Amino acid sequence: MGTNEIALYQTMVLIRRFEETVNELYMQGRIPSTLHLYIGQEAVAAGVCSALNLDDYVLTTHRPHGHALAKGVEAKAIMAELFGKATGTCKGKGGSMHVGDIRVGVFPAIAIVGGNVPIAAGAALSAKMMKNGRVAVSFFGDGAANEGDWHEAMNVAALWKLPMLFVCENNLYAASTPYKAAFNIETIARRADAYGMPGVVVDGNDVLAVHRVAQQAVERARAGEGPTLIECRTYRQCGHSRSDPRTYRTQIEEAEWKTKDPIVNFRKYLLEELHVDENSLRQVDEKVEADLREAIAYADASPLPAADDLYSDVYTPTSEGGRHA
Amino acid sequence: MGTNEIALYQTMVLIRRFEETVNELYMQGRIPSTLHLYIGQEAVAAGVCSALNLDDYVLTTHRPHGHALAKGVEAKAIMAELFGKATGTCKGKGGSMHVGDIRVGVFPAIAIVGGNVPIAAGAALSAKMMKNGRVAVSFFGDGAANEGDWHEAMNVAALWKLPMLFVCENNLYAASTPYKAAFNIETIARRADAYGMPGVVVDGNDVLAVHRVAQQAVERARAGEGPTLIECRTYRQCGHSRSDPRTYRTQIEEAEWKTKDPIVNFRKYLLEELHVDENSLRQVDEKVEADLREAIAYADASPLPAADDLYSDVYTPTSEGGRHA
Amino acid sequence: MPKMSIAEAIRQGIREEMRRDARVFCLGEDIGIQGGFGGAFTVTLGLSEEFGHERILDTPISEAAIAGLAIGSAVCGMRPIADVQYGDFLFEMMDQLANQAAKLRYMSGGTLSVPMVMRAPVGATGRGSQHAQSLEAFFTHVPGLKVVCPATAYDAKGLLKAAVRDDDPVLIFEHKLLYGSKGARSEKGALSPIGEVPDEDYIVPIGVGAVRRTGKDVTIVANLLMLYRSLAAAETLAQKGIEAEVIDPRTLVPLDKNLILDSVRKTGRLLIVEEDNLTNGWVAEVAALMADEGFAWLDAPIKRVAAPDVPPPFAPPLERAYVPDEQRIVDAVLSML
Amino acid sequence: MPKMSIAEAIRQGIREEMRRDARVFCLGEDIGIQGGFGGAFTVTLGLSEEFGHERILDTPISEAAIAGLAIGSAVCGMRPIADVQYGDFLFEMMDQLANQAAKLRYMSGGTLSVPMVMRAPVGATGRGSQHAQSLEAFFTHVPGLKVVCPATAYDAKGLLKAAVRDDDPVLIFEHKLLYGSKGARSEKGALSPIGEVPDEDYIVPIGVGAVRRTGKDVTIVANLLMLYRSLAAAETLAQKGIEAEVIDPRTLVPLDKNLILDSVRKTGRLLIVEEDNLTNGWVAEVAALMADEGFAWLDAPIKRVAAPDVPPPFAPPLERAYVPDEQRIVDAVLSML
Ligand SMILES: Cc1ncc(C[n+]2csc(CCOP(=O)(O)OP(=O)(O)O)c2C)c(N)n1
Ligand SMILES: Cc1ncc(C[n+]2csc(CCOP(=O)(O)OP(=O)(O)O)c2C)c(N)n1
Ligand SMILES: [Mg+2]
Ligand SMILES: [Mg+2]
Repeated sequence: MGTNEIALYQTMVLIRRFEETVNELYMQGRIPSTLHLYIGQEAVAAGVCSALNLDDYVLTTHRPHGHALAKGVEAKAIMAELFGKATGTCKGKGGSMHVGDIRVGVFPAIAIVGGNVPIAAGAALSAKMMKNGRVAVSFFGDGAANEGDWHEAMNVAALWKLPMLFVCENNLYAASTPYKAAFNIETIARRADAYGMPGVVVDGNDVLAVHRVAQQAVERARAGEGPTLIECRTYRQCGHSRSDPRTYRTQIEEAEWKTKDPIVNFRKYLLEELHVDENSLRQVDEKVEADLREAIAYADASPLPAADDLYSDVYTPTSEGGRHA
Repeated sequence: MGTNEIALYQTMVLIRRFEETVNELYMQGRIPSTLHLYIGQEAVAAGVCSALNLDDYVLTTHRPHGHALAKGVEAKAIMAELFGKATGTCKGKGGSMHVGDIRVGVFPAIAIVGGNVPIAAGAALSAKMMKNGRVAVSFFGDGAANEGDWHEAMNVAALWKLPMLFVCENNLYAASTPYKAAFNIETIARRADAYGMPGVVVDGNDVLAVHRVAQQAVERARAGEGPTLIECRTYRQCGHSRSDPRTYRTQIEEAEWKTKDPIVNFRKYLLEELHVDENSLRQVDEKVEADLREAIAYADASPLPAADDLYSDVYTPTSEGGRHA
Repeated sequence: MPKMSIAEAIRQGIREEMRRDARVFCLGEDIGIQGGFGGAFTVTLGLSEEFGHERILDTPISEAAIAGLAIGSAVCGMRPIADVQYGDFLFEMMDQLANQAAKLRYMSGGTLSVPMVMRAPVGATGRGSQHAQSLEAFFTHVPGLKVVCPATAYDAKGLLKAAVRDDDPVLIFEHKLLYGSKGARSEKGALSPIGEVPDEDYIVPIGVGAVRRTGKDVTIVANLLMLYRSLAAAETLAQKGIEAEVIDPRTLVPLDKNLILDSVRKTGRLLIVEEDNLTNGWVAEVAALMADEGFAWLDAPIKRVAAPDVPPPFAPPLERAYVPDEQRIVDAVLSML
Repeated sequence: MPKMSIAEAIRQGIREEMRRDARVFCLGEDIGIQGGFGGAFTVTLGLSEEFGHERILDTPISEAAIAGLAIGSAVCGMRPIADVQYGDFLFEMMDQLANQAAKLRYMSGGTLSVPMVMRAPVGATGRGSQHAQSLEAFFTHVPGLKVVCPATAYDAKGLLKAAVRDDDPVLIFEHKLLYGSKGARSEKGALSPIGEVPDEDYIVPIGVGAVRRTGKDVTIVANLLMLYRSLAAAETLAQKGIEAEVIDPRTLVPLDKNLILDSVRKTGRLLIVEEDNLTNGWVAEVAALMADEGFAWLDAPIKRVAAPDVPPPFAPPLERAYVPDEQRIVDAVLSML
């Protein structure tokens, strides 16, 4: 065993508890708008991002909290963003669907399904041209793989051997639409072949498996051998967005996936297989709770943006556009 | 042997001579604008369209003359369109890149690369919903297979088992761009698998082979078994558009493909293998020449559109929009 | 007469058209899944139960394909009603709409028609930059398309039915905050313009605007949510003795130009209100038209109230400052007198 | 000073910027293929020989990917110059431009920039509906983008260089008939605005218009090809004793509003000329602005000359009737006096 596993555990617990917490806050009316939660998919973000360096790039989606946290965006900055505060990752201009922090390589999340994929290819292209050894990861859902943008980016990335990972989180649903209603194929990974790219299917609820596959893909990418499509089979344990009653799927199915919970099972594995001391896990849990309390306090205490902030950040000051308002 | 082969021969000769003729007319300044000629690819249009009924649908591209002729659009109406005359297939409003005649199932050609593919899926959807037994064919080039529109249409067609054919004319170049510079895979047909669709590669210069493959795909489609991707390997013997010096490819390559000329070889096959009487082929040739002379005379004698025609045909008269002009 | 919300009125319109005409069908994302949402804003809820999955088609997330399916099937005799979950996603099918749907009839020399409907919800509702735009202006510039924007339940049903029967492509822009403020998809700040909607068949003709309030001092032209803010502003102004005439264009293409001209002739003052950002919005076209054809009657500069030229922001105080409110409308009118 | 065509001037601008700054690179379809075209209009001819295929990237036919590659690499420190072969194809990357490039900086709270350039040829040249549009208005409505339209060789080089150095996304609209009338890509009706172009480094600042002809009777604002037709019209008018002031905005976003206001203050009359169809074109915004801020000085209705609201037609007599000509400009001015 090693610190790695504990770190993975911590990342997953942080994501899970972050999501549960913001869901509660949302129910209490303390968070405006809508939320797409990542509950159940934590092993993907944790497994992939643990294979990355701080200066690698991550592009995420309408469901971005997990990826952002796993890549090192501060919980309190995300929390503040969800609260719509001036101290948020986007100064309150982005919101839940656009959290990110370019200082740790996370682009503002892109809520257009499939829209982040060509941009991730662009980030990877920059790494290739600048020879800075970085890789770019595009996270996307099963639904995104039917967008034209996805196809164009897959092809050019394979063609130019761009240093990137295409990480598909196949959680079996795109909003209410089951996988089978959108695909005539058994796995999305199979599509990699259409571009001359390797494609792998991995148990997206097994953080170590995800990590291993991602690690290999990252090595391939850094070695100039090109991109990999990784399909992580997982399940969103929560609704698609706020107030989704999930009546388009069965409780049996939900219960089944509950038994495959990535955190519960990994905790068990740590305790039973790696003989990790339960106390140390409890310490992790407590650390997470403390961090979240701090994040909420921070977000709460932070000021709202001033109405005037509306007008800034459209153009870069060095080249301010000067449009009439 | 049978009338079928002679009809295929006639279609190919008509297309070839039509293209050579309009090229000359273009050089003489009698045709305005630009032309994308189909010389060398005749076996694809002839082979596929001979497997269709008159009420099946064809969607074509910036290089549409061959498809339109093969599907039964009148040569004189296409000629008149190229001349910009009021008697053209589009009353002079379309031009070379938009010829078509919906009365014989040919949509106005769509010059946005990849743009016709989702629309062809729509035509196929109508056939499925109306249960009228029709099929739709989308013709497109190798280059088009990298457009997002293509991907989205491929997926939905496979998913819904739409009665349609995806006919890729892989002529090894997209404008000046060689196939290898745009694809990291050996065949485009391989992409069919990504959608759970059968994909076939066929010698696009062998009209009988194309016809056979198309025939099977049409039967599959009409039987409700869904679409097929057919990759026809062929070669554009002419430039991409007017005045293209073709300096991006070698004369050796061009000469090699010249030996694979679909018409020369098919003529030889008819004479030597099927023992067709050369006279009957000569009659076909003469008929084509007579038709073309007639087409030119028709186009020449036809009136130009009146300047006022500019304003009609934007909206359907039954629901005329009444925008201010 | 039954009262209903806009979402219900549209649903009833779709249902009636589908019963009336076997060619009519719906396609879109998450519109008909069993136990699902009925589209992003519940409009198509229950329709797959009545019409089956053969006529309520749940598509993959493929906007260009949705448009292409609608275009191709429309040319071949069907009457598709397609939708996007949020108007912002129309950009993903922009080529299919602006280069294909709009041009096919013209390019064919008038030998075919494209009788399709595309529905798109617009308006800022706290979801940030990519789920908030009001995209009318991107399409009013495209000849070959028609653009409507119903603000009442009566118009929503009537314009939907007119659009389905129209032989040309019609884009329907619906406002998220006007669907109705109750139920699963309630929204903060939502209005509920519950209105009387006849159960029988009727249409609201495309291209005909409506005077929602008469007045002699100033003409206000506003659509969708801005119509309600303008009406509220008009009440406030009335308390100051200023009588605003409020016009709901209902259709942006073709625009009911004469209705606006007649009003401006009477009032001599024109304010146009739009939710999207100012520069080159559809309000610019109305202003330009009136600065030409209505010039003789204008007693004051033509004013526009619109969002500033920034992407839609997320934080509530920013969004409130972004979307034009009653106060801005009142102030603009006062500045013209 | 050397004289050159616009195509040559842009090429020189690109070459200079690529020599100056290793972050600058080009990407697009058919731009660098050995023995190929140098893009649809020869602009990038020879650049791959000098800079290699590592900096002149030939892409597959994937417009959304081209835009995404530009956006992502720009955020990460590169300076991409991308292009489409015809402006009409921008619709295939509309989401990437309008939802991503334009909004990323704002959505990030100003923590990143997107210094990319997208070049797009516009104008009707006998190729029919899908190779003819002038798409400025679709982008002037998008906050976060800048929009320029050089009409002279000097401006073409200077604005290209300014765009490359700009920290925000800049769309450059170039006119097919102005690239230069000679050589492989000559066009019927092409002008050849060969101009003096300094060999040395200079920029034309984004956001600054130019008065191309001074006059006291009427202000004509026109860009690209329409600038030349307006200048010709102005000569004809001069023979009738009418002195038109002709303004080339050069940049549409941000617009040099004051230049136009100052002129209108002097002349009291405004005509705006655009090649794309009338409704909601960029001319509508100029008209709306002036109907507000310039109202006090206006002595006549604001007139617009533009193509009619139809898709671009193919047949030469139709296209001639579609694209505004000198006569229409002259007539419009005469109708204002
Ligand atoms: C282009 C576009 N189309 C539709 C939507 C609306 N939408 C948001 S999330 C979603 C489902 C996405 O499914 P998937 O890609 O599987 O990701 P998941 O939500 O399962 O994580 C849809 C349809 C969107 N945001 N963007
Ligand atoms: C969306 C779009 N991008 C680019 C073009 C410009 N263009 C016209 S034809 C062509 C090459 C097409 O190649 P391919 O699909 O292989 O067809 P081919 O010309 O070989 O028949 C290109 C790039 C276009 N018309 N549409
Ligand atoms: Mg999913
Ligand atoms: Mg090709």
